[in-house]
Amino acid sequence: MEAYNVKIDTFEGPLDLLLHLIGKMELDIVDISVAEVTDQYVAFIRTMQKFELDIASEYLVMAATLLQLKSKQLLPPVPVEEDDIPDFSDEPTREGLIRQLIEYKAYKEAVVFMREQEEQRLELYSRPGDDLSRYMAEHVQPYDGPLNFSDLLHAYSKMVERKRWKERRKKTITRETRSLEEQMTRLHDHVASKQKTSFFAFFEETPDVSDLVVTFMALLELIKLRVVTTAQVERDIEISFIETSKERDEAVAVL
Amino acid sequence: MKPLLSYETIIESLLFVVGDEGMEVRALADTLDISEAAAREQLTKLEMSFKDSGRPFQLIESAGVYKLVTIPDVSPYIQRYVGTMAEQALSRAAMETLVIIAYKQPVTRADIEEVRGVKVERVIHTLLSKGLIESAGRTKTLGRAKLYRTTEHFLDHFGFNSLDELPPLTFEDELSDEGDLFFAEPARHSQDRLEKD
Amino acid sequence: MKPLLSYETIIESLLFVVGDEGMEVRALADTLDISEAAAREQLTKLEMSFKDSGRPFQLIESAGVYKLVTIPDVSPYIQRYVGTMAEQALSRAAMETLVIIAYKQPVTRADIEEVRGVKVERVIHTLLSKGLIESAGRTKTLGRAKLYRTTEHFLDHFGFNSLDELPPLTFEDELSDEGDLFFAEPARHSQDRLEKD
Repeated sequence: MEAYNVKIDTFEGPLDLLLHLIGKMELDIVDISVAEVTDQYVAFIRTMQKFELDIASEYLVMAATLLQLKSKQLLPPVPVEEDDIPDFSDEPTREGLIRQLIEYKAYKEAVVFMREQEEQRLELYSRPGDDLSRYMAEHVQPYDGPLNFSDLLHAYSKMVERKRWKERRKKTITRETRSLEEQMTRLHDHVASKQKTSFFAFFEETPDVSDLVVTFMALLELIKLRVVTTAQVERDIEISFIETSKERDEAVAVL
Repeated sequence: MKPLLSYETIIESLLFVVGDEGMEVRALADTLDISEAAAREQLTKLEMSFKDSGRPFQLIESAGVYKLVTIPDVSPYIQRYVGTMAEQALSRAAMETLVIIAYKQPVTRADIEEVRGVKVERVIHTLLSKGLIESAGRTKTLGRAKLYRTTEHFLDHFGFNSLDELPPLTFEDELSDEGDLFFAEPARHSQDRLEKD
Repeated sequence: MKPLLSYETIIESLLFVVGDEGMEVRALADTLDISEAAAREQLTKLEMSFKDSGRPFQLIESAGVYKLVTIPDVSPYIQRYVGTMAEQALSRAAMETLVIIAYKQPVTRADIEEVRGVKVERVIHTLLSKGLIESAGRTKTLGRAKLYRTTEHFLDHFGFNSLDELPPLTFEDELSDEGDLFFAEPARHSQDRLEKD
């Protein structure tokens, strides 16, 4: 049996999996051989079980259905009296399955289109509207506007999204402390343009601890490279540029 | 004395303050005390002036509501500023379910499950929570199942103006409806036998 | 990234997107990969260009956070717009607050503020005046804060027979997130109890 390296959660259900298998066998949906498809499907499920993956019951139901279809195909019809035939309209048939696959496939293709639409729309950003209640006159009368409950839920879900943005942005910003290399470049340029400056004058805003550490390390590197010399001045460090020092790129390249 | 403000300036500021809630042409017309046609004309003029002056905005219309949004060119910077936006995109399960609802509406949960072959209860709740679908009464038949349909936010999420913009579904070679020629009766018992193999 | 966009254009679009929350100079500098001094300079340039081109915006700064807001000249029009909308729409703030009250009731103002992250006093006033919420006594705990719940009129307006009919709120990634989604299940037990009493 073929080694499958696709996980079951790659699929959106048994029909999706079936379509995948049919595609791999290079079959037309309308020409599928139930026996072959069933073998492939069951083999896939067994492999997944071997990997101890949880398989949703829907996949197992489909396996049973396929096995039932396959066995029907293998066995000759059993002759029965007309009156004994119960209503089998709910029983699975090959045609029923094919019809289901064709319909599902049509929707899957629509999903591709809709995803493109979604992506394009997500590129366009609006802004949360301002709180306009300060412009509102005082009313005391029962609300009778056109809002649906879905409007409320939508507003709420936007709010949740916004909060998550905010959280994420905070995380992104704190994570992006400057690298030593970047800070060496900045400090080099800063001192080169000023000729003489001080450590704390380099910062435009109160630095946080990681800024301080990285900048101080950058300073030590530049001293080591004889780009700058320093002197202690009260609680600050005076930094002087050495005229004959290395170019910026050269200095950073030693790292 | 106050300088005179052009319609364009006023409209831009209104679109700005309403943000993603958007603005109906009607409300704009009422505010400016002009006809809806004139309001539309002003909106078009504003849109043109964004283009001409290279400003990073454009207007989009969805279900008669106008919104001011940024142009795609600046989205890399916005994403860089706010971090990845992947979360806003719908999950595959939500997307499949939503697309089926969009095409088949009004539709019951059972209808959707039949097409997708999986349970969709949870996904439906997600879509309801996001305001992308809403309930649309119940079927008249026995069981009186709940029906669902898409909302205006659905249109906006995909940048559609109306449902008419959904492209038709394409079905692979329609099956002839001749029914089941192969089997007079399903052989139920055989399944047990196979499973013992 | 397209290099053709000017800093000014990018900054304008970023200020637009962040809305009321504003933007820190530092975050802006990081996004554009320029120094904070350069970022400030660009902000000043943008501000000047608003003035020069007669556009209805201005920048305000507070504690290193910049916000884009409309100039006072346009506020009569905003007022007029809100006037035409007053009968029809609720503000975004009102909608969010109403959802929180609907699902979490009875609830205090502090509870709502915790979820929304902003003050809601004014919005509560609006909702009270529109008959969508009502007061529901006070908490038994220290402080005896006022409690709010939705009204019969709320149910009528949105076509519900009882609070049990509110769709459950679920968000796909609620488990992975911080606890802002307190309601996988609406808290309506207290209501049930009241009704049985």
